[in-house]
Amino acid sequence: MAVKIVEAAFDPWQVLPAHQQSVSALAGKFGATSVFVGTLRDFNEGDEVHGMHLEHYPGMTENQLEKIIANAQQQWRLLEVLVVHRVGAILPNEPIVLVAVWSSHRGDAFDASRFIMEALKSQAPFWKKEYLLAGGERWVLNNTDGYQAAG
Amino acid sequence: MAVKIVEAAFDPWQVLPAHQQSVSALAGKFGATSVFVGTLRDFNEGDEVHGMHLEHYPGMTENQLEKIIANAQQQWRLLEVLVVHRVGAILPNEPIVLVAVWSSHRGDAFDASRFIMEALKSQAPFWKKEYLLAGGERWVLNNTDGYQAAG
Amino acid sequence: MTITVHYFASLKETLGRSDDELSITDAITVRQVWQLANPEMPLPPNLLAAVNMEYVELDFLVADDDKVAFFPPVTGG
Amino acid sequence: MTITVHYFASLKETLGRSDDELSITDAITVRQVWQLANPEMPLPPNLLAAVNMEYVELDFLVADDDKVAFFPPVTGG
Repeated sequence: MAVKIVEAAFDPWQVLPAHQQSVSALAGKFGATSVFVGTLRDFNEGDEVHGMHLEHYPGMTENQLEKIIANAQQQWRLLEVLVVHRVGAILPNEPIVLVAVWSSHRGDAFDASRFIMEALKSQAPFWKKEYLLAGGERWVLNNTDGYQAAG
Repeated sequence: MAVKIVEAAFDPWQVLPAHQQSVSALAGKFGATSVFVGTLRDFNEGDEVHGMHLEHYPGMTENQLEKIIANAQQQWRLLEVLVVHRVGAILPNEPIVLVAVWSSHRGDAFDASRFIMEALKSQAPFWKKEYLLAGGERWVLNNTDGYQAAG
Repeated sequence: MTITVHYFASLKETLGRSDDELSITDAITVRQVWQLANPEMPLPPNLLAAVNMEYVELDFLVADDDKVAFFPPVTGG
Repeated sequence: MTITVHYFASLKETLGRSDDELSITDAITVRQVWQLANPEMPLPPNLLAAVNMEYVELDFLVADDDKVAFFPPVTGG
Protein backbone atom coordinates (compact mmCIF):
# COMPACT_ATOMS: atom_id res chain seq x y z
CA MET A 1 0.00 0.00 0.00
CA ALA A 2 1.05 3.61 -0.46
CA VAL A 3 -0.19 6.84 1.13
CA LYS A 4 1.03 10.16 -0.23
CA ILE A 5 0.22 13.64 1.06
CA VAL A 6 1.27 16.14 -1.60
CA GLU A 7 1.53 19.93 -1.54
CA ALA A 8 1.79 20.45 -5.31
CA ALA A 9 -0.81 19.72 -7.98
CA PHE A 10 -0.68 16.09 -9.15
CA ASP A 11 -2.00 14.30 -12.21
CA PRO A 12 -3.82 11.13 -11.11
CA TRP A 13 -3.55 9.70 -14.65
CA GLN A 14 0.24 9.84 -14.41
CA VAL A 15 0.61 8.90 -10.74
CA LEU A 16 -1.65 5.87 -11.05
CA PRO A 17 0.02 4.02 -13.97
CA ALA A 18 3.46 4.88 -12.56
CA HIS A 19 2.48 3.28 -9.26
CA GLN A 20 0.93 0.27 -10.99
CA GLN A 21 4.15 -0.22 -12.95
CA SER A 22 6.26 0.03 -9.78
CA VAL A 23 4.45 -2.81 -8.00
CA SER A 24 5.89 -5.81 -9.77
CA ALA A 25 3.62 -8.24 -7.93
CA LEU A 26 0.66 -6.81 -9.83
CA ALA A 27 1.77 -7.90 -13.30
CA GLY A 28 -0.63 -10.46 -14.71
CA LYS A 29 -2.43 -10.86 -11.38
CA PHE A 30 -4.91 -7.99 -11.22
CA GLY A 31 -8.17 -8.20 -13.12
CA ALA A 32 -9.89 -5.20 -11.61
CA THR A 33 -8.81 -1.63 -10.89
CA SER A 34 -11.30 0.68 -9.20
CA VAL A 35 -10.36 4.34 -9.05
CA PHE A 36 -11.92 7.41 -7.53
CA VAL A 37 -10.72 10.96 -8.11
CA GLY A 38 -12.16 13.94 -6.25
CA THR A 39 -11.67 17.25 -8.05
CA LEU A 40 -12.24 20.83 -6.91
CA ARG A 41 -15.33 22.31 -8.58
CA ASP A 42 -15.72 26.01 -9.30
CA PHE A 43 -18.96 26.13 -7.32
CA ASN A 44 -20.29 24.78 -4.02
CA GLU A 45 -23.58 25.28 -2.22
CA GLY A 46 -24.70 27.86 -4.76
CA ASP A 47 -21.55 29.98 -4.65
CA GLU A 48 -18.73 30.31 -7.14
CA VAL A 49 -15.44 29.15 -5.69
CA HIS A 50 -12.08 30.35 -6.97
CA GLY A 51 -9.83 28.36 -4.69
CA MET A 52 -9.44 26.27 -1.58
CA HIS A 53 -6.98 25.78 1.23
CA LEU A 54 -6.65 22.27 2.59
CA GLU A 55 -5.28 21.99 6.11
CA HIS A 56 -4.35 18.68 7.71
CA TYR A 57 -2.77 17.18 10.81
CA PRO A 58 0.63 15.90 9.64
CA GLY A 59 1.36 12.49 11.05
CA MET A 60 -2.17 11.73 12.15
CA THR A 61 -3.35 12.00 8.53
CA GLU A 62 -0.96 9.30 7.35
CA ASN A 63 -1.74 7.14 10.42
CA GLN A 64 -5.47 7.32 9.80
CA LEU A 65 -5.18 6.60 6.07
CA GLU A 66 -2.96 3.60 6.71
CA LYS A 67 -5.45 2.30 9.26
CA ILE A 68 -8.32 2.72 6.81
CA ILE A 69 -6.43 0.82 4.12
CA ALA A 70 -5.48 -1.95 6.58
CA ASN A 71 -9.13 -2.19 7.57
CA ALA A 72 -10.13 -2.54 3.88
CA GLN A 73 -7.45 -5.18 3.36
CA GLN A 74 -9.00 -7.23 6.16
CA GLN A 75 -12.45 -7.07 4.59
CA TRP A 76 -11.57 -7.67 0.93
CA ARG A 77 -8.90 -9.50 -1.06
CA LEU A 78 -6.80 -6.64 -2.41
CA LEU A 79 -3.51 -6.72 -4.29
CA GLU A 80 -2.60 -3.04 -3.89
CA VAL A 81 -4.02 0.25 -2.66
CA LEU A 82 -2.85 3.79 -3.44
CA VAL A 83 -4.17 6.94 -1.75
CA VAL A 84 -2.92 10.39 -2.75
CA HIS A 85 -4.31 13.55 -1.12
CA ARG A 86 -3.53 17.20 -1.78
CA VAL A 87 -2.96 19.76 0.98
CA GLY A 88 -2.33 23.49 0.78
CA ALA A 89 -3.63 25.85 -1.90
CA ILE A 90 -5.84 24.21 -4.56
CA LEU A 91 -7.46 25.66 -7.68
CA PRO A 92 -10.69 24.57 -9.41
CA ASN A 93 -10.19 21.60 -11.76
CA GLU A 94 -7.28 20.33 -9.67
CA PRO A 95 -7.54 16.84 -8.19
CA ILE A 96 -7.91 16.72 -4.41
CA VAL A 97 -7.84 12.99 -3.80
CA LEU A 98 -7.04 9.78 -5.65
CA VAL A 99 -8.02 6.35 -4.34
CA ALA A 100 -6.99 3.35 -6.44
CA VAL A 101 -7.52 -0.32 -5.59
CA TRP A 102 -6.18 -3.30 -7.51
CA SER A 103 -7.72 -6.73 -7.04
CA SER A 104 -8.25 -10.02 -8.84
CA HIS A 105 -12.01 -9.48 -8.88
CA ARG A 106 -14.20 -6.50 -9.48
CA GLY A 107 -16.46 -6.95 -6.45
CA ASP A 108 -13.51 -6.52 -4.07
CA ALA A 109 -12.14 -3.54 -5.99
CA PHE A 110 -15.47 -1.68 -6.13
CA ASP A 111 -16.36 -2.34 -2.50
CA ALA A 112 -12.93 -1.45 -1.14
CA SER A 113 -12.47 1.77 -3.10
CA ARG A 114 -15.81 3.08 -1.93
CA PHE A 115 -15.16 2.01 1.66
CA ILE A 116 -11.77 3.75 1.67
CA MET A 117 -13.22 6.92 0.17
CA GLU A 118 -16.08 7.11 2.71
CA ALA A 119 -13.74 6.35 5.61
CA LEU A 120 -11.28 8.98 4.41
CA LYS A 121 -14.08 11.55 4.28
CA SER A 122 -15.20 10.82 7.83
CA GLN A 123 -11.92 9.98 9.61
CA ALA A 124 -8.84 11.51 7.96
CA PRO A 125 -7.95 14.86 9.58
CA PHE A 126 -8.28 17.23 6.63
CA TRP A 127 -10.16 20.53 6.65
CA LYS A 128 -11.25 22.60 3.65
CA LYS A 129 -11.55 26.35 3.50
CA GLU A 130 -13.20 27.76 0.37
CA TYR A 131 -12.39 31.11 -1.20
CA LEU A 132 -15.48 32.60 -2.84
CA LEU A 133 -15.53 34.53 -6.10
CA ALA A 134 -17.92 37.02 -4.50
CA GLY A 135 -15.27 37.64 -1.85
CA GLY A 136 -14.64 36.12 1.53
CA GLU A 137 -13.79 32.65 2.69
CA ARG A 138 -15.54 29.94 4.65
CA TRP A 139 -14.71 26.62 6.26
CA VAL A 140 -16.58 23.65 4.86
CA LEU A 141 -18.58 22.49 7.88
CA ASN A 142 -19.32 18.86 7.12
CA ASN A 143 -18.79 16.18 4.54
CA THR A 144 -22.00 14.75 3.18
CA ASP A 145 -22.93 11.09 2.96
CA GLY A 146 -21.57 9.55 -0.23
CA TYR A 147 -24.27 6.92 -0.29
CA GLN A 148 -27.02 9.45 -0.88
CA ALA A 149 -25.62 10.95 -4.05
CA ALA A 150 -24.20 13.99 -2.31
CA GLY A 151 -20.79 15.36 -1.45
CA MET B 1 -21.43 9.96 -23.64
CA ALA B 2 -18.97 7.95 -25.69
CA VAL B 3 -18.77 4.24 -26.52
CA LYS B 4 -15.67 2.88 -28.24
CA ILE B 5 -15.05 -0.67 -29.42
CA VAL B 6 -11.34 -1.00 -30.16
CA GLU B 7 -9.33 -3.75 -31.86
CA ALA B 8 -5.88 -2.60 -30.74
CA ALA B 9 -4.47 -2.40 -27.22
CA PHE B 10 -5.41 0.85 -25.47
CA ASP B 11 -4.02 2.67 -22.45
CA PRO B 12 -6.91 3.69 -20.19
CA TRP B 13 -4.68 6.26 -18.44
CA GLN B 14 -4.19 8.08 -21.73
CA VAL B 15 -7.68 7.60 -23.18
CA LEU B 16 -9.39 8.81 -20.01
CA PRO B 17 -7.66 12.20 -19.53
CA ALA B 18 -7.83 12.85 -23.28
CA HIS B 19 -11.58 12.29 -23.19
CA GLN B 20 -11.99 14.40 -20.06
CA GLN B 21 -10.09 17.22 -21.76
CA SER B 22 -12.25 16.95 -24.89
CA VAL B 23 -15.54 17.47 -23.04
CA SER B 24 -15.42 21.19 -22.36
CA ALA B 25 -18.63 21.13 -20.32
CA LEU B 26 -16.77 19.19 -17.61
CA ALA B 27 -14.28 21.92 -16.72
CA GLY B 28 -14.88 23.14 -13.19
CA LYS B 29 -18.13 21.19 -12.91
CA PHE B 30 -17.13 17.66 -11.97
CA GLY B 31 -16.21 16.82 -8.42
CA ALA B 32 -16.18 13.05 -8.74
CA THR B 33 -14.69 10.65 -11.27
CA SER B 34 -15.28 6.94 -10.76
CA VAL B 35 -13.30 4.60 -13.00
CA PHE B 36 -13.19 0.86 -13.48
CA VAL B 37 -10.63 -0.97 -15.58
CA GLY B 38 -10.83 -4.68 -16.28
CA THR B 39 -7.51 -6.27 -17.21
CA LEU B 40 -6.65 -9.72 -18.57
CA ARG B 41 -4.98 -11.84 -15.89
CA ASP B 42 -2.48 -14.59 -16.68
CA PHE B 43 -4.61 -17.13 -14.84
CA ASN B 44 -8.28 -18.07 -14.53
CA GLU B 45 -10.07 -20.86 -12.71
CA GLY B 46 -6.77 -22.46 -11.73
CA ASP B 47 -5.23 -22.43 -15.20
CA GLU B 48 -2.50 -20.26 -16.66
CA VAL B 49 -3.77 -18.18 -19.56
CA HIS B 50 -1.52 -16.82 -22.29
CA GLY B 51 -4.11 -14.98 -24.33
CA MET B 52 -7.75 -14.37 -25.12
CA HIS B 53 -9.93 -13.77 -28.12
CA LEU B 54 -12.86 -11.44 -27.60
CA GLU B 55 -15.71 -11.82 -30.07
CA HIS B 56 -18.64 -9.42 -30.22
CA TYR B 57 -21.76 -8.62 -32.24
CA PRO B 58 -20.89 -5.41 -34.10
CA GLY B 59 -23.77 -2.97 -34.00
CA MET B 60 -25.65 -4.67 -31.20
CA THR B 61 -22.71 -4.14 -28.86
CA GLU B 62 -22.78 -0.38 -29.37
CA ASN B 63 -26.60 -0.32 -29.13
CA GLN B 64 -26.60 -2.20 -25.84
CA LEU B 65 -23.82 -0.10 -24.30
CA GLU B 66 -25.59 3.14 -25.27
CA LYS B 67 -28.81 1.84 -23.72
CA ILE B 68 -27.01 0.90 -20.51
CA ILE B 69 -25.48 4.37 -20.27
CA ALA B 70 -28.84 6.06 -21.01
CA ASN B 71 -30.38 3.92 -18.28
CA ALA B 72 -27.67 5.04 -15.83
CA GLN B 73 -28.20 8.67 -16.85
CA GLN B 74 -31.86 8.34 -15.92
CA GLN B 75 -31.03 6.97 -12.47
CA TRP B 76 -28.16 9.28 -11.50
CA ARG B 77 -27.04 12.84 -12.23
CA LEU B 78 -24.05 12.29 -14.50
CA LEU B 79 -22.01 14.81 -16.44
CA GLU B 80 -20.23 12.36 -18.75
CA VAL B 81 -19.73 8.64 -19.32
CA LEU B 82 -17.02 6.88 -21.31
CA VAL B 83 -16.97 3.15 -22.09
CA VAL B 84 -14.10 1.57 -24.04
CA HIS B 85 -14.01 -2.18 -24.74
CA ARG B 86 -11.40 -4.29 -26.51
CA VAL B 87 -12.25 -6.96 -29.06
CA GLY B 88 -10.01 -9.39 -30.94
CA ALA B 89 -6.74 -10.86 -29.65
CA ILE B 90 -5.76 -9.77 -26.12
CA LEU B 91 -2.66 -10.56 -24.05
CA PRO B 92 -2.32 -10.80 -20.25
CA ASN B 93 -1.86 -7.39 -18.60
CA GLU B 94 -3.78 -5.67 -21.39
CA PRO B 95 -6.91 -3.71 -20.43
CA ILE B 96 -10.19 -5.25 -21.62
CA VAL B 97 -12.67 -2.61 -20.52
CA LEU B 98 -12.70 0.96 -19.21
CA VAL B 99 -15.77 2.53 -17.62
CA ALA B 100 -15.44 6.16 -16.48
CA VAL B 101 -18.19 8.33 -15.00
CA TRP B 102 -17.95 12.03 -14.20
CA SER B 103 -20.42 13.63 -11.81
CA SER B 104 -20.75 16.53 -9.41
CA HIS B 105 -21.06 14.15 -6.47
CA ARG B 106 -19.33 10.93 -5.53
CA GLY B 107 -22.46 8.94 -4.71
CA ASP B 108 -23.73 9.26 -8.28
CA ALA B 109 -20.32 8.48 -9.77
CA PHE B 110 -19.76 5.35 -7.65
CA ASP B 111 -23.28 3.99 -8.14
CA ALA B 112 -23.38 4.63 -11.88
CA SER B 113 -19.97 3.18 -12.69
CA ARG B 114 -20.78 -0.03 -10.89
CA PHE B 115 -24.22 -0.24 -12.48
CA ILE B 116 -22.75 0.24 -15.95
CA MET B 117 -20.07 -2.38 -15.35
CA GLU B 118 -22.54 -4.99 -14.07
CA ALA B 119 -24.99 -4.27 -16.91
CA LEU B 120 -22.19 -4.50 -19.45
CA LYS B 121 -21.17 -7.89 -18.05
CA SER B 122 -24.70 -9.29 -18.29
CA GLN B 123 -26.08 -7.59 -21.40
CA ALA B 124 -23.40 -6.46 -23.87
CA PRO B 125 -22.82 -9.16 -26.54
CA PHE B 126 -19.16 -10.00 -25.97
CA TRP B 127 -17.74 -13.51 -25.67
CA LYS B 128 -14.34 -14.53 -24.34
CA LYS B 129 -12.27 -17.48 -25.46
CA GLU B 130 -9.20 -18.23 -23.34
CA TYR B 131 -5.96 -19.75 -24.64
CA LEU B 132 -4.35 -21.90 -21.98
CA LEU B 133 -0.62 -22.15 -21.36
CA ALA B 134 -1.01 -25.92 -20.95
CA GLY B 135 -2.45 -25.98 -24.47
CA GLY B 136 -5.96 -25.78 -25.79
CA GLU B 137 -8.63 -23.13 -25.66
CA ARG B 138 -11.98 -22.73 -23.96
CA TRP B 139 -14.93 -20.39 -24.06
CA VAL B 140 -15.66 -18.60 -20.80
CA LEU B 141 -19.12 -19.92 -19.92
CA ASN B 142 -20.54 -17.27 -17.61
CA ASN B 143 -19.73 -13.97 -16.01
CA THR B 144 -19.88 -14.05 -12.23
CA ASP B 145 -21.78 -11.70 -10.00
CA GLY B 146 -19.74 -8.59 -9.24
CA TYR B 147 -21.55 -7.99 -5.98
CA GLN B 148 -20.20 -11.15 -4.41
CA ALA B 149 -16.53 -10.32 -4.77
CA ALA B 150 -16.06 -12.51 -7.81
CA GLY B 151 -15.45 -12.09 -11.51
CA MET C 1 -40.48 -13.32 -46.40
CA THR C 2 -36.75 -13.49 -45.74
CA ILE C 3 -35.08 -13.79 -42.34
CA THR C 4 -31.34 -13.58 -41.73
CA VAL C 5 -29.96 -15.59 -38.81
CA HIS C 6 -26.59 -14.98 -37.12
CA TYR C 7 -24.77 -17.24 -34.67
CA PHE C 8 -21.97 -16.20 -32.35
CA ALA C 9 -19.14 -17.59 -30.23
CA SER C 10 -19.35 -21.23 -29.09
CA LEU C 11 -22.70 -21.63 -30.83
CA LYS C 12 -21.17 -20.64 -34.16
CA GLU C 13 -18.37 -23.18 -33.61
CA THR C 14 -20.80 -25.94 -32.65
CA LEU C 15 -22.95 -25.32 -35.70
CA GLY C 16 -19.97 -24.83 -37.98
CA ARG C 17 -21.51 -21.76 -39.61
CA SER C 18 -22.17 -18.13 -38.72
CA ASP C 19 -25.26 -17.30 -40.79
CA ASP C 20 -28.41 -18.68 -42.30
CA GLU C 21 -30.96 -17.16 -44.61
CA LEU C 22 -34.51 -18.46 -44.35
CA SER C 23 -37.45 -18.00 -46.67
CA ILE C 24 -40.76 -18.37 -44.87
CA THR C 25 -44.39 -17.72 -45.78
CA ASP C 26 -46.13 -17.21 -42.42
CA ALA C 27 -45.11 -15.17 -39.36
CA ILE C 28 -43.18 -17.38 -36.96
CA THR C 29 -41.58 -16.98 -33.55
CA VAL C 30 -37.89 -16.79 -32.81
CA ARG C 31 -38.12 -20.31 -31.37
CA GLN C 32 -39.53 -21.54 -34.67
CA VAL C 33 -36.73 -19.75 -36.52
CA TRP C 34 -34.26 -21.85 -34.54
CA GLN C 35 -36.18 -25.06 -35.20
CA LEU C 36 -36.42 -24.31 -38.92
CA ALA C 37 -32.72 -23.48 -39.20
CA ASN C 38 -31.54 -26.31 -36.93
CA PRO C 39 -34.09 -29.15 -37.19
CA GLU C 40 -31.57 -31.66 -35.86
CA MET C 41 -30.66 -29.70 -32.72
CA PRO C 42 -32.84 -28.86 -29.71
CA LEU C 43 -32.64 -25.33 -28.32
CA PRO C 44 -29.48 -25.03 -26.24
CA PRO C 45 -30.01 -24.18 -22.57
CA ASN C 46 -29.38 -20.51 -21.72
CA LEU C 47 -29.73 -19.56 -25.40
CA LEU C 48 -30.03 -15.81 -25.88
CA ALA C 49 -31.84 -14.31 -28.85
CA ALA C 50 -31.94 -10.88 -30.44
CA VAL C 51 -34.00 -9.45 -33.27
CA ASN C 52 -32.53 -6.43 -35.04
CA MET C 53 -29.95 -6.10 -32.27
CA GLU C 54 -32.45 -5.99 -29.40
CA TYR C 55 -32.90 -8.83 -26.93
CA VAL C 56 -36.19 -10.72 -27.38
CA GLU C 57 -37.96 -13.65 -25.77
CA LEU C 58 -38.20 -16.85 -27.78
CA ASP C 59 -41.90 -16.31 -28.51
CA PHE C 60 -41.22 -12.99 -30.22
CA LEU C 61 -42.72 -12.90 -33.75
CA VAL C 62 -40.29 -12.12 -36.54
CA ALA C 63 -41.13 -9.97 -39.57
CA ASP C 64 -39.80 -9.70 -43.09
CA ASP C 65 -36.14 -8.64 -43.33
CA ASP C 66 -35.54 -9.17 -39.61
CA LYS C 67 -32.05 -10.06 -38.45
CA VAL C 68 -32.31 -12.78 -35.83
CA ALA C 69 -29.27 -13.62 -33.69
CA PHE C 70 -28.66 -16.58 -31.39
CA PHE C 71 -25.81 -16.70 -28.89
CA PRO C 72 -24.63 -18.14 -25.57
CA PRO C 73 -24.49 -16.14 -22.30
CA VAL C 74 -22.35 -13.05 -22.75
CA THR C 75 -18.95 -12.83 -21.05
CA GLY C 76 -17.54 -9.37 -21.74
CA GLY C 77 -16.00 -6.83 -19.38
CA MET D 1 3.40 16.20 33.91
CA THR D 2 3.38 18.08 30.62
CA ILE D 3 0.69 17.91 27.95
CA THR D 4 0.90 19.50 24.51
CA VAL D 5 -2.36 20.64 22.95
CA HIS D 6 -2.88 21.33 19.23
CA TYR D 7 -5.83 23.07 17.56
CA PHE D 8 -6.74 22.87 13.89
CA ALA D 9 -8.77 24.61 11.20
CA SER D 10 -11.68 26.84 12.29
CA LEU D 11 -10.99 26.04 15.93
CA LYS D 12 -7.45 27.35 15.61
CA GLU D 13 -8.80 30.55 14.03
CA THR D 14 -11.46 30.99 16.70
CA LEU D 15 -8.96 30.55 19.52
CA GLY D 16 -6.31 32.62 17.78
CA ARG D 17 -3.58 30.09 18.55
CA SER D 18 -2.51 26.64 17.38
CA ASP D 19 -0.85 25.17 20.48
CA ASP D 20 -0.84 25.13 24.24
CA GLU D 21 1.46 23.52 26.73
CA LEU D 22 -0.05 22.51 30.05
CA SER D 23 1.63 21.45 33.27
CA ILE D 24 -0.63 19.30 35.44
CA THR D 25 -0.14 17.25 38.55
CA ASP D 26 -2.94 14.66 38.45
CA ALA D 27 -4.20 12.50 35.61
CA ILE D 28 -7.07 14.30 33.88
CA THR D 29 -9.40 13.57 31.01
CA VAL D 30 -9.31 15.09 27.54
CA ARG D 31 -12.42 17.10 28.48
CA GLN D 32 -10.55 18.52 31.46
CA VAL D 33 -7.60 19.36 29.22
CA TRP D 34 -9.96 21.51 27.13
CA GLN D 35 -11.42 23.17 30.24
CA LEU D 36 -7.97 23.87 31.65
CA ALA D 37 -6.68 25.32 28.37
CA ASN D 38 -9.87 27.23 27.53
CA PRO D 39 -11.59 28.11 30.81
CA GLU D 40 -13.58 30.87 29.12
CA MET D 41 -15.05 28.67 26.34
CA PRO D 42 -17.48 25.75 26.63
CA LEU D 43 -16.71 22.65 24.57
CA PRO D 44 -17.74 23.32 20.95
CA PRO D 45 -20.46 21.00 19.60
CA ASN D 46 -19.10 18.20 17.37
CA LEU D 47 -15.60 18.69 18.79
CA LEU D 48 -13.24 15.86 17.82
CA ALA D 49 -10.25 14.89 19.97
CA ALA D 50 -7.13 12.84 19.41
CA VAL D 51 -4.36 11.74 21.73
CA ASN D 52 -1.04 10.90 20.09
CA MET D 53 -2.75 10.97 16.68
CA GLU D 54 -5.49 8.47 17.56
CA TYR D 55 -9.13 9.45 18.00
CA VAL D 56 -10.30 9.32 21.63
CA GLU D 57 -13.49 10.00 23.55
CA LEU D 58 -13.57 13.07 25.79
CA ASP D 59 -13.31 11.00 28.96
CA PHE D 60 -10.00 9.46 27.85
CA LEU D 61 -7.27 9.94 30.49
CA VAL D 62 -4.13 11.67 29.32
CA ALA D 63 -0.61 10.75 30.40
CA ASP D 64 2.70 12.59 30.63
CA ASP D 65 4.07 13.82 27.28
CA ASP D 66 0.79 13.12 25.49
CA LYS D 67 -0.07 15.21 22.46
CA VAL D 68 -3.73 16.15 22.64
CA ALA D 69 -5.45 17.57 19.56
CA PHE D 70 -8.84 19.27 19.21
CA PHE D 71 -10.51 19.91 15.87
CA PRO D 72 -13.84 20.37 14.10
CA PRO D 73 -15.47 17.67 11.89
CA VAL D 74 -13.09 16.63 9.11
CA THR D 75 -13.84 17.64 5.52
CA GLY D 76 -11.19 16.03 3.31
CA GLY D 77 -11.54 14.02 0.14
